[in-house]
Amino acid sequence: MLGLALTILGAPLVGFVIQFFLGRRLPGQGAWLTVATIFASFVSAVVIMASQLGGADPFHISWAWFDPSGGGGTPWTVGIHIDGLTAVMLVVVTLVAFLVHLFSTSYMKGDPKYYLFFAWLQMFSVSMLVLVLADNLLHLFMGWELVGLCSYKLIGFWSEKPAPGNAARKAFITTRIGDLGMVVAIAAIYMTAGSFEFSKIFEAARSGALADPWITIAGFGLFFAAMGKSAQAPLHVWLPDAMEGPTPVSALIHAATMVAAGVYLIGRFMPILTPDVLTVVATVGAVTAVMAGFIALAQDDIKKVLAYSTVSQLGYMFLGLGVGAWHAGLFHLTTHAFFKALMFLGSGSVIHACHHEQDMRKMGGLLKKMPITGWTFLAGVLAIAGLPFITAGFFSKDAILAGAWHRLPFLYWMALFGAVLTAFYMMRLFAMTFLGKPRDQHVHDHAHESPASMTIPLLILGALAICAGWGAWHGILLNPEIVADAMGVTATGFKTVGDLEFEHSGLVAAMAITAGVLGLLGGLYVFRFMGGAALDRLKRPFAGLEKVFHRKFGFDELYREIAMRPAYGLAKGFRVVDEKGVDGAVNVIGRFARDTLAALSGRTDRRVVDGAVHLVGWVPRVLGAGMNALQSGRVRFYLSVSAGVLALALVLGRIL
Amino acid sequence: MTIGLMHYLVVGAALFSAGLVTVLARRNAVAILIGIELMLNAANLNLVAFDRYGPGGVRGQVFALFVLVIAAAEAAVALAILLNVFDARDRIDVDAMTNLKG
Amino acid sequence: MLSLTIFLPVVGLLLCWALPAKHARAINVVTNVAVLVLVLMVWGGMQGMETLQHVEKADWIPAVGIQWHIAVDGLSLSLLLLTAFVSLTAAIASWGIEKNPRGYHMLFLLLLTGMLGVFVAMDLFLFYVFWEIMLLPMYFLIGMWGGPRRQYASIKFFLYTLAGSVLLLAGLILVRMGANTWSIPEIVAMAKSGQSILPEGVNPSLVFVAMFIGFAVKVPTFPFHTWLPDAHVEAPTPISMILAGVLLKMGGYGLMRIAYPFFPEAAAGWSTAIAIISVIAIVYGAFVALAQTDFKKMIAYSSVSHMGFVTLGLAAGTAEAINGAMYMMLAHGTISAMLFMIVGVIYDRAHHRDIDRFGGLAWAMPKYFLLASFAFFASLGLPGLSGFIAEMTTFIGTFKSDSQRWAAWASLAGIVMTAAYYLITLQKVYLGKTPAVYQDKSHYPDLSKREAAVLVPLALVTLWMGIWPATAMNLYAYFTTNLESLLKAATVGLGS
Amino acid sequence: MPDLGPLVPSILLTVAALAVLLTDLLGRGRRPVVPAVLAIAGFVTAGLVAWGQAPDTAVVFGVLRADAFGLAMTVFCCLVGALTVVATMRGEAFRTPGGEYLLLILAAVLGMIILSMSVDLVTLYLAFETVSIPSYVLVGMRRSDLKANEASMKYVLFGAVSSAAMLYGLSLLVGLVGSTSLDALSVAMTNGIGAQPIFWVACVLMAAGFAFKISAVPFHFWAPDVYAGAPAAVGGFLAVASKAAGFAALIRVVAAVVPGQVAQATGAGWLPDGPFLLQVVGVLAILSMTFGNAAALRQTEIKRLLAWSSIAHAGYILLAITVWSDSTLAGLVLYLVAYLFMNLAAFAIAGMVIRRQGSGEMSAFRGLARRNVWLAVALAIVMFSLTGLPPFFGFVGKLQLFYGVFAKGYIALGVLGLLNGVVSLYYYMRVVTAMFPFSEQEGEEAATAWRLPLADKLLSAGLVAPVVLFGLFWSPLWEWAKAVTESVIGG
Repeated sequence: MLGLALTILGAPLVGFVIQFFLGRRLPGQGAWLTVATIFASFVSAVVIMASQLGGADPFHISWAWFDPSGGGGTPWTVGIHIDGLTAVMLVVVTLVAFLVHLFSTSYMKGDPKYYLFFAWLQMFSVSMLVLVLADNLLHLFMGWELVGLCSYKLIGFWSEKPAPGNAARKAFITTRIGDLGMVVAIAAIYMTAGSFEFSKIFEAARSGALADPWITIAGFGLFFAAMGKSAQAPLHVWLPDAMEGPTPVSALIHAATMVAAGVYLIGRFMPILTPDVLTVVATVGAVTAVMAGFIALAQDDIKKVLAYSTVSQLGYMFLGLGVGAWHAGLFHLTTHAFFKALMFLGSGSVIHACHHEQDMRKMGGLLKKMPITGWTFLAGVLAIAGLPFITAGFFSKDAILAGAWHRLPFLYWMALFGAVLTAFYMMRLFAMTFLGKPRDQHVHDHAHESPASMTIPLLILGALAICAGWGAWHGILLNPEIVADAMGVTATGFKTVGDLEFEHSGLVAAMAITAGVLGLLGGLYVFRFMGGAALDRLKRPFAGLEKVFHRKFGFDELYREIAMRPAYGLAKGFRVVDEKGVDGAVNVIGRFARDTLAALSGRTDRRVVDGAVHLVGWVPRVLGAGMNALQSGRVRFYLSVSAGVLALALVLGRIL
Repeated sequence: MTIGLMHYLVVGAALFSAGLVTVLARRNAVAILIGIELMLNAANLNLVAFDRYGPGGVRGQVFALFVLVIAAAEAAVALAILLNVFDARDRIDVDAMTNLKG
Repeated sequence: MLSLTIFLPVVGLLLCWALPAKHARAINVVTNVAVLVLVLMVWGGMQGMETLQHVEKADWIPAVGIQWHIAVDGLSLSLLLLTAFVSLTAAIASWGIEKNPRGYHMLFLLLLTGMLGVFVAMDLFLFYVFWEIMLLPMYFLIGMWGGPRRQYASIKFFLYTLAGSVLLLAGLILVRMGANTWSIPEIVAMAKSGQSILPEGVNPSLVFVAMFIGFAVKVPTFPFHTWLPDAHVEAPTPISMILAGVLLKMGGYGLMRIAYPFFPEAAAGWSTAIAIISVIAIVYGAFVALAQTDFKKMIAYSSVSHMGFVTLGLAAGTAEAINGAMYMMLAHGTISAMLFMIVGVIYDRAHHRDIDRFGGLAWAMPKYFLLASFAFFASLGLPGLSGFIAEMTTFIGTFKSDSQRWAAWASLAGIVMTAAYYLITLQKVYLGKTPAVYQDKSHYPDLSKREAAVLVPLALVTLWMGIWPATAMNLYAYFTTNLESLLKAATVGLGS
Repeated sequence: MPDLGPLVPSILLTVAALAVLLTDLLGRGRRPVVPAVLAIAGFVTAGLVAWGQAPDTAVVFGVLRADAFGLAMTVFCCLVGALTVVATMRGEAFRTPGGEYLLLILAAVLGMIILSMSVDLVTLYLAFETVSIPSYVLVGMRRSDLKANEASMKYVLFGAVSSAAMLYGLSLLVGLVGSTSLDALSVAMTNGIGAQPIFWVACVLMAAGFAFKISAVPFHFWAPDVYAGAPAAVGGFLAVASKAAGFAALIRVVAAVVPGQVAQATGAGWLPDGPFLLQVVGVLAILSMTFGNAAALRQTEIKRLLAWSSIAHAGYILLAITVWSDSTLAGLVLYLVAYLFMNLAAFAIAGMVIRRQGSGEMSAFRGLARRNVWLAVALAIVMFSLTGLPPFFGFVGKLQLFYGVFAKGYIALGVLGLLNGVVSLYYYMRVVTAMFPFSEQEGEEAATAWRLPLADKLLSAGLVAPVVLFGLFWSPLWEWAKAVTESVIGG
């Protein structure tokens, strides 16, 4: 097991090092090498998953890393933890990563930094796998930050242009704001539990060492971090911008893996989340799901629509976790990874075919030109819409809705509405892109089916989007038992494994099915068959709303006004304070005092001293000016002063 | 009225003050020197008076003699310097000598 | 061996003087290599870290009991290694100094002697002498080889540090009077055993404050930091490297070696005040850095911000926090040296440092960009690099401290702002479209071998310190627990 | 007939003076090399004799005491005298009436020796004037120099008034005590004359005289003008020897007035609670160091700068007297020695520059490092030492002096003194920045290299070497200083 785990980590790491330093000189710029290394990881992950499916015990190993307590406490460790959840994540990550690598070999062809792209993909894979395999929070945090770095690098891969650079920076800083929560959580947990290891943290929670208020603070901290990474409102603003990166990156990082890390984190830390935290998780998730759905409705950029759909789906996952549908939330993570990666790669294929045209209003009727892309894309659309019984998305989403129904009915209704929206806007996307008549003949003429290295990943993912929900595999791997044995904590929301399991009630399923189908059909009707004029008429009453949606509820503007501007203002202010204040206030006082003194003594000595002595400067300078003024050169004056002081001394001596 | 120590001392103090005022008030260097002589003689008066009314001995009077000599030497040197200045500037107004200041 | 290490640079200095000026730079580098080798040998000869070793003790001024007393323990050794290493890279970076190279390298070597001496002196007087000796060459190096406003910057540097030094001196004199010895280990032992180390009637709290200010000027802690941006901006690149890499650490070292162990009670009593100025340094420094348009000034303020963690860790007083503080010194030492070199590289080519006028250098100078972004991310605390370990341990340790937990919360703002100013700078300088000026290969060549020889070793050390912190931490681990228990006992004493 | 032994150095100097007079008369019109050599020989032998003499606490003729302190001051003043003559061998002052110049220096040093030994008010006053009168002339030696004229004029007027005031104070004191002997004074002190108001008046007036001699604020006014007007070497001579003698006399008087050591300070530790005279001295100390340093900040002429600096240093030294303990007095002696080398070196090197540039303004020092790097380094070392930076002698002196101040609990006073050192850094460094290429406009003017004559080289090296050496190893010197001052504080 250890060997497999190390292979999973090591292969892409080696790939990164070689690729980064030598990639340019390798034949084919080394892309094949990275595909091979990540495939090796994938194979290892599959083996691990197989053994977990076969009922193997969780695997855990840790090594002492360093001991900042100077020997007084326990050393900080790094380690590997493998259970069903890890196995699922490993397979999802390595599989999607492998397919994205493969896809990119064609997609990125001709880029001047071709080799570097693969190097960073490799690095991302390593980081993500570090995150997934970690057995403790600090270790996980390192992976967490490193994926952030890779995300930064890859979003900004084309940062010769300003937009990708800005987007990359925004992504990094926004997620870093979220990370503050993680930092606090780490500190709070270490302070109370004395360790970062998952098992010891849960143990501490059970034993009461990790208790209120720190357990709640830690829970909120973790969720805040998850909100940043998984783009939940109000920290979601970076994800749509991150679409400036190459599309395979969007598929891998901003759809399938990295953004799901937040969900993984919350799933992993389920045993210590208190009811308060869980309610917030569920609420934020539901609100985000609906809000992002609305925004997606009004976007014209194919990738932006997908981005908001990702935000929305991540909201569903959090909703699932928040209401205790643990299995459902993580299962949705898996299925979403497949169908969203599929759609992103599909959109990549389209964009590739249309010479980097991303505006859906210029597309249309591409299904005939690009059949494989089109049909696999349709599979993704159906999956996300939750087309009953056959698609993977149906099973996972249905389970989430069931959980919400049981626990927080209000959120259930929101989520249900969101499901309608999802189906509707996804169908809008599909219809605008692949159906109907071409809107821009020029683009249409250029379109062509992509090469095999791009379509094969699409086919594989398409199959998974449909089939991933079949069978009982996820029930075995994502068995709530994984977290259940860490439960039984009074502070947490769930006490037994039973709390994490929900029956699929027929009514809920029926409503979900109806929602999905309604949305799909509605979308198909409106965007395929209604046509221009009728559509405009339909839209007219909603023009105001559409504008709001199109402006993304104004989050960016809001942040500019309440965060960035004030921060810059403060920074500039502080700078002035630092240059003129801390340093110069003293100077000003000094100058004032000296001038006054000079005027009093009848000399207007305004030679401005070069102002070099600052802090220690003004007292002596004032005194000195006085002295120099006294040193008038007139000996009688000298004598008078001396005699005066002498007389004063006599008088004072008498008095004192 | 018998003349006692206190009378001498008061006269001495008056002499000293007069000397000091002269020094401070006059711009002419020679006048300043005269003021200084007054101050020295005030001290001399004190010394002699103390001897006369004090526990005895002639230390104070000897001191006063030495002071006279010193005063003469000092005045000689000072006048020499004044002459030198006068040679150079044709005046001995001390207020005019303010080349060196600050 | 220690004496040899300290005085080897003096030998180098004499050689520089005796041989033709063109050899000066080679002598400097060779001497630095030799010093590094000697320091490594000292490391090799250590038997455990906790006790003072390689002790050399001889009467120096017997009339007043001053001794030539030098020794190393883990705490000293870690900083000795940092000094020798950063100094070597700075010596390599000095290769291109053209103006009066003989004088420059002589002063450089004198500076090295001073720095090494500070970290091994175990006699208060000796410590103070080395502490001050180092000011002289620094003053000349900034003042004669610096930028346009070097005269101002050098005198400001000198005045600030001297003002701090005299307060320190006052404190040292009082300690000497009370303890009747100059020996640092003896005084520490006395303080630990509860004996008074001050003359009767002298308030330890005030003496601690005097010493703290003395050291804080060097650190530099807000509000004593204003000399730093000026000094850095004007100093030549290698000197900036030394300044940030080693000199600032002397303040932290002084606090750890002298101020805190001497007056644990006073230190505990002032901890909240120290935490306050540390947090201000961290947050305020980050904000001011954000507002800079001068690349070098930005880096200088980032130093203020990062060094705030050092004092914060000490204020918190838990083992993790102290450890983090110390690690921050080592990490910042190498990272800031890198950062200043990075500024120097581009300044050599562009002859300006205005962030807003750069752009797209990543494509014009890819190797340079690689190392620059490495340093930036190391400084903003990316895992796998040393800055992360330092920041995390300090933060976690501070959080652990009941009394200063608030400071940990407050310092969070600094973490975000740090990311902000580094990324904004990174984008403005390196990303975006490359203006035509910078595409000219003849004026903007990529890193030369010499520049790479400066940056790559620093980067490797940064990486290693991030991956395997135990190497460095084991050197001074004992110290953190000692100081923690000392401070804990002191806090208990305060409470009762 | 009492033992004349203690008087041998003075007699030797007198003999030397006569010999100088004679040889100068014989060799009129030529450079007075022979008289100079004779003068130096006189100083050296006198110094050596004093060095070798066994200290004796007995009072000679009832007026002089050749104790360790007195002998040490004798050696000190002879050393300064010799060095001053050496420094001026090539100077302008030497060229004109060279013989008289030597004679005056010899006479002044003779006065200083007597002054530092006298334990009688008459002798003290006489010696005081014996120092002063030649000094007035020394300043005005260059008769055609308007500045020198003005300087000597101011000096003589200021000096005469101050000494008159002092004399008046002395006369009151004599009346109070009924004797001119300092021993009698100290006996009278135990009988409680210290409480009489007239004693306070006497103290203040006496302090005025001493304050003039050591140029303490507010009786410092003459110093900047006189130093600036006088030749550099004479400035150095006045700043060092004349001041040292003044301190020696002050110490004699204070030793008589103050019984034993001053009590430990309590509270803030500004001024001693005890004897009024010490409080007066303390106020002078605070004023001198603070205002001296402050006023020096804006000086641009080297001699004026050094004048203000010497006022500030007088303040530090007065601090030692204020605190009045074994340790501070020994510190004072050490400081005086340090001060000797630093200031003579500073004035000597300044003189070398002024001689070539014709001015002592900072602009004259520009680019000195290019002209002659050794001269620049030497002056820089002196400046660092004056600031009080290790590892130079100035730091050692300061350390020992302030150590004593702290040791008696005068912490506030000590910290004020140390902070004053920081202020002084600014103006001392102004000299350094001028000499070395610190500012931009430098570098355009191609500085021509200077060749220093051997004498100048030897002199600067000889003065700067102790600044460095004693900064590193001062143990024996400290032992010596302690031994020298042991006898000063009784009981």
